Amino acid sequence: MMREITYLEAVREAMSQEMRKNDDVFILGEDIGVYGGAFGVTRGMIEEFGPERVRNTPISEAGIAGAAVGSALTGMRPILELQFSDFITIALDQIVNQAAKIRYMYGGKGKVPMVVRTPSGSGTGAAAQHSQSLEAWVTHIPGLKVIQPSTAYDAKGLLKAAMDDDNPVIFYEHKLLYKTSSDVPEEQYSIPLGQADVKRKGTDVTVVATAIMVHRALEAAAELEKEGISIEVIDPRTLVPLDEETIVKSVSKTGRVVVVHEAVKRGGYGGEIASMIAESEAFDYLDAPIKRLGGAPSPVPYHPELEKAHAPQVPDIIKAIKETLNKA
Amino acid sequence: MMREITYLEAVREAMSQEMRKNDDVFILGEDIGVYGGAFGVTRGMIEEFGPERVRNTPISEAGIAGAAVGSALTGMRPILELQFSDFITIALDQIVNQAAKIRYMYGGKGKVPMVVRTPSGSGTGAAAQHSQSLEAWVTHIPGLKVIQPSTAYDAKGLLKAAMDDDNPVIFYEHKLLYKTSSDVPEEQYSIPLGQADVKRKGTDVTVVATAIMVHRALEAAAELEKEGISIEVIDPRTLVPLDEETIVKSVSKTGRVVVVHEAVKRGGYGGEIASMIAESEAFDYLDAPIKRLGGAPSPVPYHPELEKAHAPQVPDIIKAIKETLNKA
Amino acid sequence: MKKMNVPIKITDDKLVDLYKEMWLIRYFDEKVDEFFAKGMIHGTTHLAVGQEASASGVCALLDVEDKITSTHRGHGHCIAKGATADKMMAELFGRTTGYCKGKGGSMHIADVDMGNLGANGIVAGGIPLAVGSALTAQMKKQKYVTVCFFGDGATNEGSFHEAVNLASIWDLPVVFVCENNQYGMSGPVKDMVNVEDIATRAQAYGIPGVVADGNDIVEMMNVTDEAVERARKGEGPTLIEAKTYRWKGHSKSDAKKYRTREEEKEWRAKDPIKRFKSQLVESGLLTEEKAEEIRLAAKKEIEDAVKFAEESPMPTLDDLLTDVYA
Amino acid sequence: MKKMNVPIKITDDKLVDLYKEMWLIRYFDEKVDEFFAKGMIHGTTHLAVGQEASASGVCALLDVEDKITSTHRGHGHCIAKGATADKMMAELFGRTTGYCKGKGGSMHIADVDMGNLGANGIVAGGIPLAVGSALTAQMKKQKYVTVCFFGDGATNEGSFHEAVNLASIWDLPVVFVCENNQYGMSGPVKDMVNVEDIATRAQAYGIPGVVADGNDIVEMMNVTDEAVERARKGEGPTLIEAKTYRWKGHSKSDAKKYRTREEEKEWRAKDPIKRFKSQLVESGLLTEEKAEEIRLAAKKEIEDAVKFAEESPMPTLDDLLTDVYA
Ligand SMILES: Cc1ncc(C[n+]2csc(CCOP(=O)(O)OP(=O)(O)O)c2C)c(N)n1
Ligand SMILES: Cc1ncc(C[n+]2csc(CCOP(=O)(O)OP(=O)(O)O)c2C)c(N)n1
Ligand SMILES: [Mg+2]
Ligand SMILES: [Mg+2]
Repeated sequence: MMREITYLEAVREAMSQEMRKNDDVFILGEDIGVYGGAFGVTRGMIEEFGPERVRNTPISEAGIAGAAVGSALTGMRPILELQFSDFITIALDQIVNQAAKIRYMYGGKGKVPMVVRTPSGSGTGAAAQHSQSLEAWVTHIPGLKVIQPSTAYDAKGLLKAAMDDDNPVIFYEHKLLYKTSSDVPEEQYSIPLGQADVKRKGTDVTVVATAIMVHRALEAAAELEKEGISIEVIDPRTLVPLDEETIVKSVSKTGRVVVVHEAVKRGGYGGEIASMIAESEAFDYLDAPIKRLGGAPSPVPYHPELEKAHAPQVPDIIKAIKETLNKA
Repeated sequence: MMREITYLEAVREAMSQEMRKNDDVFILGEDIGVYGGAFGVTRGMIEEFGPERVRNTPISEAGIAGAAVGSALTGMRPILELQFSDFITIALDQIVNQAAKIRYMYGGKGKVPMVVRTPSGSGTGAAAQHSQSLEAWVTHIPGLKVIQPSTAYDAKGLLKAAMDDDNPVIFYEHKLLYKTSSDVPEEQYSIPLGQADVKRKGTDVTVVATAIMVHRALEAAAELEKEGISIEVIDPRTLVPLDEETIVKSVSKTGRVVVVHEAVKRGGYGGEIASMIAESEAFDYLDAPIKRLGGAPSPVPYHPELEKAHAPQVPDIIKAIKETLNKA
Repeated sequence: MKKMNVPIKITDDKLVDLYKEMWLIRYFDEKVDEFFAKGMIHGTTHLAVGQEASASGVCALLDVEDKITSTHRGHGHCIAKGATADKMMAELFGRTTGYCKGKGGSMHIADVDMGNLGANGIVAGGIPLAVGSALTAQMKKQKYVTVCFFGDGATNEGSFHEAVNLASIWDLPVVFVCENNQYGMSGPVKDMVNVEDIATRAQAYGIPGVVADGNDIVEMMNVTDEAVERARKGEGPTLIEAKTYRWKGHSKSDAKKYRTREEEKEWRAKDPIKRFKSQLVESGLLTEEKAEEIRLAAKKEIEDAVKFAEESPMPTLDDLLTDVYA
Repeated sequence: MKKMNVPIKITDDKLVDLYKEMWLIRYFDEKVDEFFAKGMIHGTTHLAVGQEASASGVCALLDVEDKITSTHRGHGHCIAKGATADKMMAELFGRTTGYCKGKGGSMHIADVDMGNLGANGIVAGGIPLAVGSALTAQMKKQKYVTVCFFGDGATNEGSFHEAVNLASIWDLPVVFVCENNQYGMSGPVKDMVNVEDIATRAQAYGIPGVVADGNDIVEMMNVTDEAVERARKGEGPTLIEAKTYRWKGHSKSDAKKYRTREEEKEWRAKDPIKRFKSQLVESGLLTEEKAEEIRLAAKKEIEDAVKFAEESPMPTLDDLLTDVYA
């Protein structure tokens, strides 16, 4: 049965349904108990599942990440809620040097089925240390998988797939998307990792957008439609594995592409997507340089107008698309 | 006066000369005292400068990184030796959330003049947790500068520039380059950050290579010369700031480009370089897709042959160049 | 008349100043609370209402040259270390006259000139910074002391451990002040730490650990005096635990389900400002009338600060890319 | 005849086995040392010669179901937890028959089936893992105990602090064993830690801290027995500090300038194997002849392991990309 629920509720529902079925799944994180987590995602869960399985931890990101890895290695399926994705800076050794590598280092013995859920992105006025989009870091690490859902529907299905996966998966939630809604089935369902979603079909320009940028790209597309410009919006949904085929096919069709994410442009995953296209057979179909949009080369500022200016907005996307079209 | 010294000696000399002149400069790190550091870079320095200025620390990467930041903010100019670049996973919060952002968060007050020196790369048989090339991470962070020297000459001049810089600079040394030599002036000199070096002039294909890949690219170029193929090898030397102009000019001339680094290809800085080219005016001159070479999508294995296979080697570069040439 | 037992360097005038300062801190945060409730301020904030005695008591012992590192709950430390409310309020309003030109906001106010090395959005993030500042003092043979504020929750971060260890082995001139307000964001210290007093953790580093009543400014001054002197003499760091309580929720939206209303009431009864006033009145340094005058002056100062902030200019988009590099 | 004072579950046969095991550990590492000196093995290694008593003494109290996490200096723990020298040596030789199929090498040997959750190249990296393993036991109501080995240097990492704190607040069935061999890579513990005994650090977490002679396997067994029992009964973690010494350099190239030859000599005189032999002989469990036989058998076993390794196949390039994901 379908009904409209929020992205936040979708995440919670995905966890709760799985926890009802599988005793090995549990959540740990800071303030996820009666407080419900910094954004309220786990609200109500400790009441249903108890303090053992909705485990409030001290402020010890490295320690709890490592505890998650160790418990995964010994038979549990932990979900680690990292309160803000900026704090991955503290937990990274356990995620990158332990979780991602254990299976390989041990020659295929042992597995680390864990999900790290964490909110990222700017727009809440929380400034430089609470607004980053650092997903590019983890995409660079073999052994990890990386998910960035943009809708409630995707969030629920992708989180189910993440929880089912026997590998460490980093699941990026976007703070500004928590309150957005879409139609979501009540029952469990899984969206395979590595399957991009064409959020809008079009013929003139391909826009590859992630997380909140999917919505801004769709807005831009709606605007441009009025001018007779037809935009195809592709949401990779999972960065690792990346559905290269869907992207390459679209670009081969449109011949023009804009890649947009909120993360700082320099060193962002947009570089990977853009250069994957530049390396692919789509190259021969390109009618214009590949455009990339991303965050400004500064920390995220506090002031709301500056903060907005830091990340690509709808007009920026429209402008980039038009520039791409004007290039013959 | 010129003489040939090793890359390792060049790094040491750059530090020692500066420390003789400027009392505010000091080094801190694990085992940098009588042990001389894991690779011997600081050997002899504690004897000259004493244990205060060549400060042996406990095994506390987060703590010593933070102590470096705090001392920089209050008037010192610390050089932090991070024993292996893989351990940046532990020190990252202080580097990314403090050092890189303090000036901006404080509205331009305060500065953090510090250098993080750290050896990276595979080839020593130290396996997955001691062989990574994670420079892409720090290139993504506004507020940091990132250097990757490939020769003794560059190492000395770039380290001088790094120590003179009033911002946090990450200086990546390559383990396999420590013993390589080149002509190096005895006196201090500075190589401006943001100036690529054309290590070899050529007309057919541009190869943009970093760190040890510069040498492999030069070897490949020498091989290909025998077949009448002329390769231009560009060493960016500093990833942030990046000398886009030199790269774009070269590619506009040759029309073909291979980007090669040792870091894992997916999410590596090669994506940034390649897509910068794909976005630039050089796009119009491209006669073939932009090729990228990078490390394999696995942790670095222990076995020497597998380890070699993980990173691009001379034959891989030759092959990539030829593929680029065969694309009409 | 009961003479107050305070450190020698604390003059009677200073005591009266401190009384005003505590009100400034209280009113600043009350005002901010009001603005957030009304949605007039962007972002989030963490208020230290109820914790005024530790900020003021500790900083009372510091000179301008001395330094502090602060936390996300840092407005009080900031005022106590000499910042002015107008530039702080302007920062919260995102104005160019703010301490960070509107780029930092509540969690990043720094006042480097007055020795405040900054608030910090990373729990325990400032502890290693304080150690670095103390290292500078030692290496440059400067006489300043660095005070490092942090919460009970922060003591569970590895950074706390690594930094205190560094300070202990190098005998650095730093004073660690743990403001134990009984909770992290929601995590009760009794569930997150397996010892009664956080001060006990000093034993792991062979340094003194002192428990103090964080709601008693006089006690805070005395324990700080000793710790600062120790640091200045090169004898190394001290860990002070100030037992206190935050009256408000953790940040702007907090249903406070993790604690009871009774507990809150008990702690409100231990109001550090009220208590200090009694002490001042008992010792003859203040009359009730004078105290009331001071309170109103503080209130006015905060209102003026708001006016200053409101009338200050906004940054322009050109400001986005400045101040990234020095 | 002096009856040895060992835990009840340690039978006489077990004691004799342990004697052999210590020689296996010693000879394994001596052999590895030789191969590295000759450049026959790739990479680096860290030898635990001189530290055999803590590995064997601790693991003697563990069952197959019990788990350990180990360190870069992990060959001894590995053998003591039931690994066989042949597959370990094959790993160092990078062969497909090695514990990690040649992908891990010395620093990453794991033997998950025998409860060895792995060596670790990250100092203190295994400590949170051990806590996670103990959490599984607690949540799944399994009876196993997890022993976490680490060095003195590791106790200055934040991971140590965070992990021990977690274990203490959740009463997890884990035993922390700090092998204090007096140095990190080169940093003397006395310069890096401001307390006499690392066991003192237990006080920061409200758990027992025990100092033991790490060169006395009997003492190691007794303190471990108590800690393991405590853990099994759900009473929470213990921190054991085993005072010991590594005879060799830190890793393959180490001029050992940070310590004196006299100090080395003093510690060599405290050879844990020799000492155990005397105890076994005194208690009538071994004769000199039998002891010699055992020693030679151990030596032979290591030589057989070398042969096994040398004769084992190398991985092929196809192996590069397998085992990345489960
Ligand atoms: C590294 C890190 N983890 C988590 C948070 C989120 N957070 C902000 S304040 C806070 C509670 C801090 O507790 P405590 O140290 O006791 O300080 P208090 O808020 O009580 O003053 C948390 C969990 C953070 N900002 N940084
Ligand atoms: C996080 C990290 N920092 C530094 C190192 C380099 N390193 C390897 S072993 C070692 C010394 C460890 O000392 P200790 O914990 O006492 O163990 P020991 O070597 O004495 O057995 C160091 C510094 C590392 N591997 N990991
Ligand atoms: Mg608190
Ligand atoms: Mg040691």
